[in-house]
Amino acid sequence: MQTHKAKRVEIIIEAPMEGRLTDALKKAGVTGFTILPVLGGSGRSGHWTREGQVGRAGMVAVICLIRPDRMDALLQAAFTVVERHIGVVSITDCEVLRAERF
Amino acid sequence: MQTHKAKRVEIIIEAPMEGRLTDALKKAGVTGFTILPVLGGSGRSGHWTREGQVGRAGMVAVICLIRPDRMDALLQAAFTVVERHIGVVSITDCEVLRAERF
Amino acid sequence: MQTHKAKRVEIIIEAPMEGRLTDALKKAGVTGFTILPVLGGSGRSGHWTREGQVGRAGMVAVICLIRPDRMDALLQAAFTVVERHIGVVSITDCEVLRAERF
Amino acid sequence: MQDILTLAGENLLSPMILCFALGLFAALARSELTVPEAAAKALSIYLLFAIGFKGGVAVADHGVDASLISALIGGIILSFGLPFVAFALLRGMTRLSATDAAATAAHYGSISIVTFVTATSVLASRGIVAEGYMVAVAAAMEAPAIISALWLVSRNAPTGQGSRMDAELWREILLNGSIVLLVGSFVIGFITGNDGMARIESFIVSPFQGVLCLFLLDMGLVAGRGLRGARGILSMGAVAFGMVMPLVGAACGLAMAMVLGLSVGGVVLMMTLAASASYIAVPAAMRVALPEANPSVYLTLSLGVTFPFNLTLGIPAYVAVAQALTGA
Amino acid sequence: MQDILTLAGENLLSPMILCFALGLFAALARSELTVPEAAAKALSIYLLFAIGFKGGVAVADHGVDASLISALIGGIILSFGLPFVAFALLRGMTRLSATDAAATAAHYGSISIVTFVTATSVLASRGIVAEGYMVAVAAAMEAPAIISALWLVSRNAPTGQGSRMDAELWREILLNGSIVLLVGSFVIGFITGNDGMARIESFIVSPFQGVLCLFLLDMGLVAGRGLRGARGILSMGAVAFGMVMPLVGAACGLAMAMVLGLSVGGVVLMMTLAASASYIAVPAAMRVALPEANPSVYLTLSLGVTFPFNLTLGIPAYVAVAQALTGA
Amino acid sequence: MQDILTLAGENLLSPMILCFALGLFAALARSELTVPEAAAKALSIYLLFAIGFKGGVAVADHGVDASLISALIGGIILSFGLPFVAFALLRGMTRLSATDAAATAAHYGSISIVTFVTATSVLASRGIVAEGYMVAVAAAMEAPAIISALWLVSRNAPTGQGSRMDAELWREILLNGSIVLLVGSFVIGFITGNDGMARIESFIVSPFQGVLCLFLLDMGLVAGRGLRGARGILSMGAVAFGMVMPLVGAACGLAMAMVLGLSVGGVVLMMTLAASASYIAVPAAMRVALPEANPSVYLTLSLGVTFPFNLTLGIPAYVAVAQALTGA
Ligand SMILES: Nc1ncnc2c1ncn2[C@@H]1O[C@H](COP(=O)(O)O)[C@@H](O)[C@H]1O
Ligand SMILES: Nc1ncnc2c1ncn2[C@@H]1O[C@H](COP(=O)(O)O)[C@@H](O)[C@H]1O
Ligand SMILES: Nc1ncnc2c1ncn2[C@@H]1O[C@H](COP(=O)(O)O)[C@@H](O)[C@H]1O
Ligand code: NA
Ligand code: NA
Ligand code: NA
Repeated sequence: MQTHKAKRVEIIIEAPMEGRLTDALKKAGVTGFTILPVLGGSGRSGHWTREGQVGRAGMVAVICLIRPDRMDALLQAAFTVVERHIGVVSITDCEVLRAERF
Repeated sequence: MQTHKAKRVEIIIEAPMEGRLTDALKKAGVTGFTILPVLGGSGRSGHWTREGQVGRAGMVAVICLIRPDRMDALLQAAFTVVERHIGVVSITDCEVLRAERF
Repeated sequence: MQTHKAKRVEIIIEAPMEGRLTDALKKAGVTGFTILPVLGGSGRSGHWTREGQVGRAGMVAVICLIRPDRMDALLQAAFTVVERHIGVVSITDCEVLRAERF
Repeated sequence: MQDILTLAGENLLSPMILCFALGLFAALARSELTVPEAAAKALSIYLLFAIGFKGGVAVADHGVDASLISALIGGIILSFGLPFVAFALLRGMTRLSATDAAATAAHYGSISIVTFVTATSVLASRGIVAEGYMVAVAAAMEAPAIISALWLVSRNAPTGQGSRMDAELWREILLNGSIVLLVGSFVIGFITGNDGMARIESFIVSPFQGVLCLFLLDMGLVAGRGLRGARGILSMGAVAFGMVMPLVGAACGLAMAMVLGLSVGGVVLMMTLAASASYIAVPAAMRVALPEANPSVYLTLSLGVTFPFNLTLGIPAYVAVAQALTGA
Repeated sequence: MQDILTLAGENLLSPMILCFALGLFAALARSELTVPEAAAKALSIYLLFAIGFKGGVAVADHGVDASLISALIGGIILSFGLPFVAFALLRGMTRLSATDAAATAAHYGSISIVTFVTATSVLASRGIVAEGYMVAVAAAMEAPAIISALWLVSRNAPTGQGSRMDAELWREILLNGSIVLLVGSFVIGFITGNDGMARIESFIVSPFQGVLCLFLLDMGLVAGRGLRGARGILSMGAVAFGMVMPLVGAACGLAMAMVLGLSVGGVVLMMTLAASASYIAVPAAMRVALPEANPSVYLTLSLGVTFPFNLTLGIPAYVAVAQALTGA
Repeated sequence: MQDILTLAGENLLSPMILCFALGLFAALARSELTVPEAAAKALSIYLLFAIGFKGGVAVADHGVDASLISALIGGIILSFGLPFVAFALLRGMTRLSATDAAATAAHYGSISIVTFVTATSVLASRGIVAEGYMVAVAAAMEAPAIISALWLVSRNAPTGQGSRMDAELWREILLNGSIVLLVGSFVIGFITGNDGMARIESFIVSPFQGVLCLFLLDMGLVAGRGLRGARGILSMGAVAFGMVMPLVGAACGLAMAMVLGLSVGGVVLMMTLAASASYIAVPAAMRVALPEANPSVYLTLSLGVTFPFNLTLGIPAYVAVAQALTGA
């Protein structure tokens, strides 16, 4: 089948920042994203699990498939939001079906 | 450690289509897959979150690791199911341990 | 933006083994990981969904971004834990922001 | 008239409706207040179980007779027929495509069990008794409308947008969670009767209205979030349809109830069923069978317009009309 | 005999068992009806807390004496011993490997708290009182069986399949959620006694049977889905084991209860504990300790065969036998 | 004195506090016992709804007067003022950075609704009545402290660590779930009054204390897990602050309550509000506004030290002091 080159960006970020991140992504021209729940994790700021939390705490994973040429705008936008926050950003090469969607 | 080339296919699809997709994957000879929950997302058909839903609405992410030579059968099968539906398909090169499993 | 080469390791493993796996990862020098919930899946040992389970059953996905040179230690550690268990391990090349974190 | 207004006022100021309004307000004001999905689903399981069980016990108490069967048939006829009315109205009042109009019409032939539950609780609070088997009628009305809608599509939609109906989907529709739970608990209530009721009464009767409050709070949140997300999706004509159609449906339900000779309570419930629109079973079926139909249209209409309309104005009106007509 | 049949009939037609049957039916018919995982877990927390608390209050009420200690010891002996019986039967009746047989045997030495809860509610509905400390006996019987099973593996399994037991796993087993909650709420009930009961009675006593109904609905769904997924996994011999073993276990439990001199209610509960098989704590432990053992085998047997067997036929039989033997 | 000890003993041995202790124990012993997140959130929705509704009904019952307004203003003044006291104490007693100290101070100006709910249930169990509008005061005290903390940061923190405050965040804070639910159900209770109460009483009154037990079990688990994760994060000075600050806060609350002329019950609740520290609304706001502040510090202090302190020792002390001073 016909596939098209794209990038898969995965941003793991604190839940209270989710809305701000997706707003920034939309402003940067991102056409779509998907949000996955996160159960727990570990990093420089220590270990956490959803079970040790109350309220809107915890993290989420935002996955974003984009055309390679839009990457820089996206990373710039994401970075502005996550800069002062805990969390990680990773980028993978991928192929997508139905390129007209991106 | 010894690793083996494989493909990682990630299909984000409407929850009511999950069973039909996994049935099609099995028919296409896929030996395994994993289903992750999705909290929300955005695309051409707008923004949604699980909180604005009732019933079996929403989307899921189906992840499928396969041997590269089985890719085309899988994509063909997946495409038939998702064709008329909202959702996205992405493919990444990867390596796997224990190749005998795929 | 400045990005850095890294590896993204995704381990899908039985929930009761989660703590043992993350302990092993920490011992192998992994600085961080993220745990995602899994709704269901299929493999050589059959099909399962969270709905057909009671208690602490089911699986989780552990995602680990690492510097390429730490890969082998990680895989070794992971393999020791998952060896006799059902589950899969995949490795993808990726880029990360803020390399000082890994 | 005086009466209708008093009744509507009383209804509007009940804790249930105010909870719904609170949810609506919170969502429209973009508060992050949410009822977790699992909790909302648990509440709905409780409500379905309680309402089904009570209906079964009531039938066991009064005995089964032919009127149960005829009410079931009457409900099924309504469910089959109303989509045609809705489709005609939609094509007249809006510019929706044939596919969107048919998908929406399916929702209005089917029913909203929460609207039904709210109506039973309004009846209970005014001491009006209804036929216990109306719960079974509700279950019977869930699915037939889908057939009519698919037939409408096959006649009116452009080629290539035909419906994707298969045996698997029929199984899914007929065995969807709420039908199975409603019918199942109805049967359990019928089998165990008053003995069974005595054992679980303090679980399913006394806290019922309070649980309904929290559930309607969540429904308000969901409806409000749907409305916010759908701004600009519904034309004025579509919104008008969302308030006219329940009245048309209620009128059909009234006629059917008179033919069947139901009690005042039964008339109210039949009107409510006919007036209400599905937003769980039918949307899921439509996503599979008619993927080209726009879910925002039918979900917003059903959940954002018709559901609040019935809850606030519809039900008191149906009660008043039923009381006036049956002289009760 | 007449009595046993009446009793079984009554039990089978209680709302609880019918809810279980409804869940089983829905799952086997592939309905998508589900109780959300979080809701099911919340229900089980409620049940464990309520049963533990009530047990503690009962003990506070009647005072502690030596019989509590001897019952605990009796329960632990059963839990240690039953896996050997189960292992022997399995090796005789099925072709399961030594590892699979040992893992399964561990489940039958341990207990199912839901079966226990259902038995207490059957006793309550017939006005039979039981020793409050049987809740503590249930908790004490959860873990010992695991040791016996691991010993069986070390003796019988091929090398390389040895168990992976470590201190960490022991901690997990001994402090697993249901043991901690059961023992903890037992202690709380014991400390606060009737005063505490007065404060939370309307939460843990009156709605109890209704909550149990919804919980058993979910258990039916889970058991049914397990059965569907495991088609072809169990041989006829294994299925037979799943119904013979509870009877053997109940007989051992009966003998132990007679030695301990328990009341009728206590005899029934001891028989039920011995007859029931774990499907939460032990499977999780087996996945870690004996990863080579096939979970489908032990889960399907315990949850799909023995659990429904005890719920429907077993418990009424144990009640009848206990009443006959103690002449009550 | 005798009295305080008896009271504290009684309180410590209530099912609620013992449930909290059980949760704490289970978490510290690393048991995997957990209350699912969705269930815990559902319980908190129930508690907020019930407490708000009851407050509204009480106000409807006694009529609104100027004292409501003055109590609201008094609460807001406390919420604005206490962060300055907390900040000064923290800078004196610990080596926390200005940013960490300010973020922590915000928590102590704001309130913990669960502590408040526990205090109302202690009052109820001793038959002490309090002003119904104290619920509204609780809601009003959630947010002002955040402003004070941000002002403290802007004055004391190094450049580059300024707060990220924007209109969006203000909306989030003022419309956070618990404020909307508390105020909303207060208004609903006020509008529907005793009629509304009669309809949902058996849902929100009788099971209340039992639900609170399970909720506190979960709070114990969460607090315990937080404590385990934060070992080594809090200095001795910080821990001391976590127990001194509630006493200082309670003293301020007492003074304010005397000025306002509240009843004994009202005095206790005002002391409790001032003594308690937020661990839901404020942490979420701080993550957005002051990302550089270390969440382990303020969460552990508020949830791991001050919350248990108030629950076990604080509330009985506040009751005793209020009774002594008002001579009731
Ligand atoms: N190397 C990593 N791989 C995957 N996830 C990570 C990694 N480092 C951090 N994370 C995630 O990001 C969160 C915050 O990390 P940190 O900012 O390092 O405390 C952690 O709780 C993890 O969920
Ligand atoms: N570019 C994208 N990256 C990641 N997920 C996407 C993307 N586009 C769409 N999605 C997901 O697919 C769903 C449907 O997309 P669409 O068909 O464009 O409306 C969205 O709600 C997202 O969850
Ligand atoms: N090829 C695959 N792709 C993705 N996930 C898989 C694959 N094979 C197995 N899994 C996951 O691993 C679990 C256990 O697999 P197995 O050990 O093959 O029974 C399955 O239930 C899936 O969740
Ligand atoms: Na209808
Ligand atoms: Na047993
Ligand atoms: Na305070």
